[in-house]
Amino acid sequence: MKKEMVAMILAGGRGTRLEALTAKVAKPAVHFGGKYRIIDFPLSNCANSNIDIVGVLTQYESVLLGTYVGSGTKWGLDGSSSLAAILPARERGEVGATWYAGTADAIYQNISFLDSYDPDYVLILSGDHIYKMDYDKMLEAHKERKADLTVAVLNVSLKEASRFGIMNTYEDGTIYEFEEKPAEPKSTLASMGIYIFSYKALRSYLIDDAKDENSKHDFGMNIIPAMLKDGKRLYAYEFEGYWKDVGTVESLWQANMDLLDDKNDLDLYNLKKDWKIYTEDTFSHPQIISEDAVIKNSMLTQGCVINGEIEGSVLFDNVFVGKGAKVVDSVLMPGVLVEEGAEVYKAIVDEDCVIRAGTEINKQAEKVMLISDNK
Amino acid sequence: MKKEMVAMILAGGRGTRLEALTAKVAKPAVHFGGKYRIIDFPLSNCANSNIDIVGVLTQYESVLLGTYVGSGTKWGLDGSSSLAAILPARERGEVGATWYAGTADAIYQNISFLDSYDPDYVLILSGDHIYKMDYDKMLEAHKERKADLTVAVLNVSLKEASRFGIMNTYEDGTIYEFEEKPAEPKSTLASMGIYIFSYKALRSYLIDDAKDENSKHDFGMNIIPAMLKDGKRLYAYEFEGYWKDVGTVESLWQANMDLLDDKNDLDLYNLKKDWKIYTEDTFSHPQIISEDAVIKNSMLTQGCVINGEIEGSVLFDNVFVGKGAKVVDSVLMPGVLVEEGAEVYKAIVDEDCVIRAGTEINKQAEKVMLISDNK
Amino acid sequence: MAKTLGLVNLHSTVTYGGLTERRPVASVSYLGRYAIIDIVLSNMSNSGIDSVGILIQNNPRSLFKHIGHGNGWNFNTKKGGMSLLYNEKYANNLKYNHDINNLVENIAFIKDNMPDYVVIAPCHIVTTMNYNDVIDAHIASGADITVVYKRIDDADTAYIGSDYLKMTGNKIDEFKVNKGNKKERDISLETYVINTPVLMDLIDYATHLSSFYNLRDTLAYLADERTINAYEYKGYARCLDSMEHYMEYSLEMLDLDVSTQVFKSNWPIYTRTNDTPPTKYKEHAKVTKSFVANGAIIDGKVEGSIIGREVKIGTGATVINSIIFSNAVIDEGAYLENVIVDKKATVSRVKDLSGTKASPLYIKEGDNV
Amino acid sequence: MAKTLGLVNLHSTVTYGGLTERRPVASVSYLGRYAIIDIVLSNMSNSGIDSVGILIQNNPRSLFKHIGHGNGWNFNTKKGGMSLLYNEKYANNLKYNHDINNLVENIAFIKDNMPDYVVIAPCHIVTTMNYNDVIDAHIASGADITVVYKRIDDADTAYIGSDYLKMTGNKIDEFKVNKGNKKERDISLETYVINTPVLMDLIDYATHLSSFYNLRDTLAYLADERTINAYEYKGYARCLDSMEHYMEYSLEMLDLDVSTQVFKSNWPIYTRTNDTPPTKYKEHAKVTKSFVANGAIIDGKVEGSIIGREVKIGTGATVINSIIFSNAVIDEGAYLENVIVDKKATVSRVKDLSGTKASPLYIKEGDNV
Repeated sequence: MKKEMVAMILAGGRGTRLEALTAKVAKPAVHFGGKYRIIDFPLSNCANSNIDIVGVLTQYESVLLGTYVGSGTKWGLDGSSSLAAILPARERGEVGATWYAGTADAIYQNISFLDSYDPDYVLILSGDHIYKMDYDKMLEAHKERKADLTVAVLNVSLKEASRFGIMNTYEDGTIYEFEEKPAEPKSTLASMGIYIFSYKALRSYLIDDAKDENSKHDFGMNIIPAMLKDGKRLYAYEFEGYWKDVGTVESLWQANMDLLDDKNDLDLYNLKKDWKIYTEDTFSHPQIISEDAVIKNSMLTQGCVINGEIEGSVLFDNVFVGKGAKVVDSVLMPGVLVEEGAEVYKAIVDEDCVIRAGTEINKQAEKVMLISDNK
Repeated sequence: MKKEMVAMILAGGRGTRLEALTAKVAKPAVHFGGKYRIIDFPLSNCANSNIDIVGVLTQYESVLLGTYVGSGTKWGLDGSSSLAAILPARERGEVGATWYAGTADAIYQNISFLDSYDPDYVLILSGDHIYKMDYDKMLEAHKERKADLTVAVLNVSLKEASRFGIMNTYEDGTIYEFEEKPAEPKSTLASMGIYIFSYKALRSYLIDDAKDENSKHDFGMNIIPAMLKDGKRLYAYEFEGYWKDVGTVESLWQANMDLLDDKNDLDLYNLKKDWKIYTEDTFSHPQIISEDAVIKNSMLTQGCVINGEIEGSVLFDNVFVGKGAKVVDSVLMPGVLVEEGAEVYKAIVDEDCVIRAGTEINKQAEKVMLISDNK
Repeated sequence: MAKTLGLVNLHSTVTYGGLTERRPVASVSYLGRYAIIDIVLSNMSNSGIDSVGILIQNNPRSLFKHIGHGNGWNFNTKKGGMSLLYNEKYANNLKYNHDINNLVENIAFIKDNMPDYVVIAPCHIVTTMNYNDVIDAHIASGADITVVYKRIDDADTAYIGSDYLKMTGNKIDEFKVNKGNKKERDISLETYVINTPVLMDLIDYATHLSSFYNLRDTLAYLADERTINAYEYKGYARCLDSMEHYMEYSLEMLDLDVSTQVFKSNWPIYTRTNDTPPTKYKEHAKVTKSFVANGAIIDGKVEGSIIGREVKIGTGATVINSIIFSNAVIDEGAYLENVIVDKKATVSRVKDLSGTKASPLYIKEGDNV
Repeated sequence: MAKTLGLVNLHSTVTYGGLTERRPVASVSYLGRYAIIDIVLSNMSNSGIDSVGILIQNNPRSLFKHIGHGNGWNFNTKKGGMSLLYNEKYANNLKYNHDINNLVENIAFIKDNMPDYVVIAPCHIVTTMNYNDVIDAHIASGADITVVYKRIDDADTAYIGSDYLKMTGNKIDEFKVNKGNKKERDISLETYVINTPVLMDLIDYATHLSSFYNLRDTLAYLADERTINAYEYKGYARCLDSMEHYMEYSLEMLDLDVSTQVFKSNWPIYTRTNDTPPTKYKEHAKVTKSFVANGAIIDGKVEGSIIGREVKIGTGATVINSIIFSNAVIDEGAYLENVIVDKKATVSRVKDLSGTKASPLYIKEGDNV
């Protein structure tokens, strides 16, 4: 059945800068914010933006991610005409077994999936950003300008701009140049890796790109420059609000800490009542807070049992903190056990790790420390 | 959470003997019986046998199969502690990207998935058989005999036996020998490719097999012979009832024809009220049968519009048959259009094919003919 | 897109005799495969409405069963989905059991959703209406309330007891009851688009006017005071307001010219999944000009009829101009003409059953005849 | 495995004052995160029962909402799942609105399922019972009916009005009403395993005995005639038969020795998904000896209390020995002790609210105080 716009979430990468956290799961499946996985954000955004069909492109450790996404039930995407579809690298009839060679190649290998919905527009998303965004409004802007490609951009500080792909635009938002991590940025409009393509244009550029043996098959490096060169209509769409790329241990920790700041405008508690982030529910007991507990400036989720002191921390499902233990400025993933008297400072503690009684983790707390049983 | 038995459905193969029918979909996703896909049978059997966790191992054209299986909602496998999990070949943390090299290797690559449910038993199934079977009863037999491996067998005729893997057994069902397609069969107990392993034994044999560079990593060729050699407890479990391997165009056609036979004991209509086969529902209109229609000895599903003559045939969703057209002893897959006056005999017509007005297909009707737009 | 909430209004005086003795009109089988309510629910889903409240008048159980998971209709069950709104207190009190009182009881549903507009539609008037078109016209008109009507030329036999509109341009001056004394009428399809704050006011106002005033009464009363906009709908519409009309308009669909107005590829009709196999046409089957649902097993003659799910028609049985509901059994040799056979009924002993077109014979649910 | 059908019996005379004015006991919030009915539903799911019927006495709407998709409890929704059984006819007629009449109305549910055994259990008696153990004992006993009891030593204050058993060995001689005049009693947990044909007979028999006889009455009557087997349950059981007991037994769970009997890793308690974020403990939070559900925002002192989903506790507010239901707001500086605050209520103007342990103060749903 025809759909105006289909979304494709690039979720195949390992995310090696997250170190041990992605030893066994793909980056979009990494835990975030006490209860979520990163991919909940783009998926909830899609559901809330009235997008019916969401393809999730997977390759690295795709089992957990695949079963987590399932058919999209968690985000209400499981109606008769809606679907979250896992699109793994696979063996295909004409071409045999091929892995995804780049972001553009991953979409190219799924052209027949896209064709089956005959979309006018395709929305390309990353599976590793924390933000709330109404893609429907972005689509409206794309349509108004009759654009071939609309790129969502964030106005960053001049200092930060060198870390991003920067869109140089005319006053009306027309992109005339794209620079990847420029040493001397001419603009501060950073690409968020969120693209709306008119499908006709996308399809033809993907097919051409696939034939080009010198291409890296990457949107930023190949597709966008090719379209700019051809004088296609590229526009920047400025996003305002909280947005965070959680690609490193440090940035993942920071994004968790951001949630504890009352001034943070992600509105995870949905006080504006317009944009819920959906996720998996567990069947744990309520938080059990004992007589000896002290909890401040923290976020805790169900299944936690707290006997010790928690400050400035984010605790996931089934975390147990023993008597006299101290957890400060830390992120404890599901199932972490902090034994009596142990102390943890400024750390991310990976799933099911045990912090033994008497241990002190990262008391200097200069840098974020990652504790994991994986390598 | 611990599960007594986890099922694993091998659904990765192309099934090249189904020719064009599997040019774009994996064999387990091939249409069957007017409304079903082949994999509905093992999945419904699992649901009806009270199995909660079903892994579906995919590789070839896994998108349609993956979205079809989804989280298992169609078979009621989507409760808080139940799941149908798609297990595609993938890139993994320790070993990088690897395709499945054989049936045993496919399971081997998913040992960590199995481990996560700490099962006592693992049920291995094929995604390409048509039958109803209570795996719970087979498990009971396995447990009673304290077997390491129980193999479901069908008592075939001596003539047919040379086409199957044959289990030679003692009177008590103990398997002492396995012969693949023996020229002179000693027994008529054919393996159905349905295994219950005690997981401890399976796990250790898979790990050993993975190290063996000369192995084909196949259950029949490698794992079973190795277990027999070691004197493990292998038993045959005799199945009675309708069972059909639909691996070829001819056998797929025959299995469809079998459904039209009132004496066929598959009981697709569930007259015994104990074993429904679940499948996807479409949102088509009811069958529209016009004034000029003649329909006999046939099965039709919703979405059909019939103006012509149908005899001894199986028609899927949205088939349109024009005035004066004749469809005899044929299987018309979803969306087939038979134009006015066209005639089709003893054929399988693939999805969305158009039989033009005036054409006569296979009027001799000696062999089953496959009509497809795919190559 | 403006945020719209749908309300399916099951409060009405329409009944179908025995067919609605133990179920609401909404749950009555339609075209062999659907329930009547599926049509309006599909219209809402196809119009992109995500949240739908169903104002239940009585017999909530059959609706709970039918709605079940609720994702069969392609509503996003996280963002919205279907809510069953029911006022148990008035279940057995006819005069109080009307839509305004149901809304009062369930006002939190509207408040929690905070829509810009509310679309209210009944289930017994079958249409393929795109409510977006109505909403667009409503917004353009600047009116508080829009009423959808259809210009018909059989008002002497159809829509008796419904309202017709007296208008100046698109402004409604008066609602009047159609008594069947004229063929051409602009008939209200009881489908309304209302700005949410206006609806809240209206509910409040209605309860002050009279405890017995329902929504239709209140709108009629308000036509003097408020600008009510009229929107003309030109597509298929039939009012299934009696068992006879239910039968007539169902069988009329067997004419392809009619059914192609309703079965459109871009406007799917959703329903509950039933897990039934295809239908088997056996050796002696002779089926013509009929709709057949899945799971049936047919070995007799069927002509000009609608056959429901898992119906069994025995060898040599004959079914003409009839509607057979799901799981009914028509035994060998039986002859039925102009009959409605309700669910799970069996026709076996009495072999000859005939009603007339004007007055079909009705066989009760589960009965043996 | 024998095929077993579960019936959750919501017919009872238990009420919790204001808490059950607009909802059944089954839907009352429990331990901040559950509804009371979740406990018995989880027991059935964990016992491998696939099909469950819920015998609804009144207020069906809140149950429809809670049950929703129905797959939250891990029932296979294709093979079985949950069915809501309700008899609208008797909704407002107390004497007729009992379990036997509900079963009569919905007898098709049992017939369609054709189980070997039926397990019947109430929702207001909280246990972690594995019904498989009871069924095994039932089969071994050869009896037609098994009644589960618990030997208790506080029968002078608990289970008043419940039945206790007089037995010879495992055979029940008599059911008698507990009037609280003795501490030790073998109390019926109103949990029964019955062979299906026997249940059908029993329903038939009961309707002939008296139109007002419910299941409990009928079993008591039958003790003379039939062999009724008794099964002793030794695990956690509490009868939440009044608002006071509801409060007392809820808060008793804050003692880890008690809650570990209920929260067991191999016996999950399922409930409806709510999509709430984790709870935020702010700068001035001081929470001890409490249960806290998700989505709350706490900046005050909480002690010995149960805090529901999305509750807001303002800076410097104090909540002691209280139960706060979901979406309630306790504003800055308020002081609550021995209070039950119902859903969406706001405590803001009156800053000091105290009940007593024996008689907690109750703040109504949605109220502003």
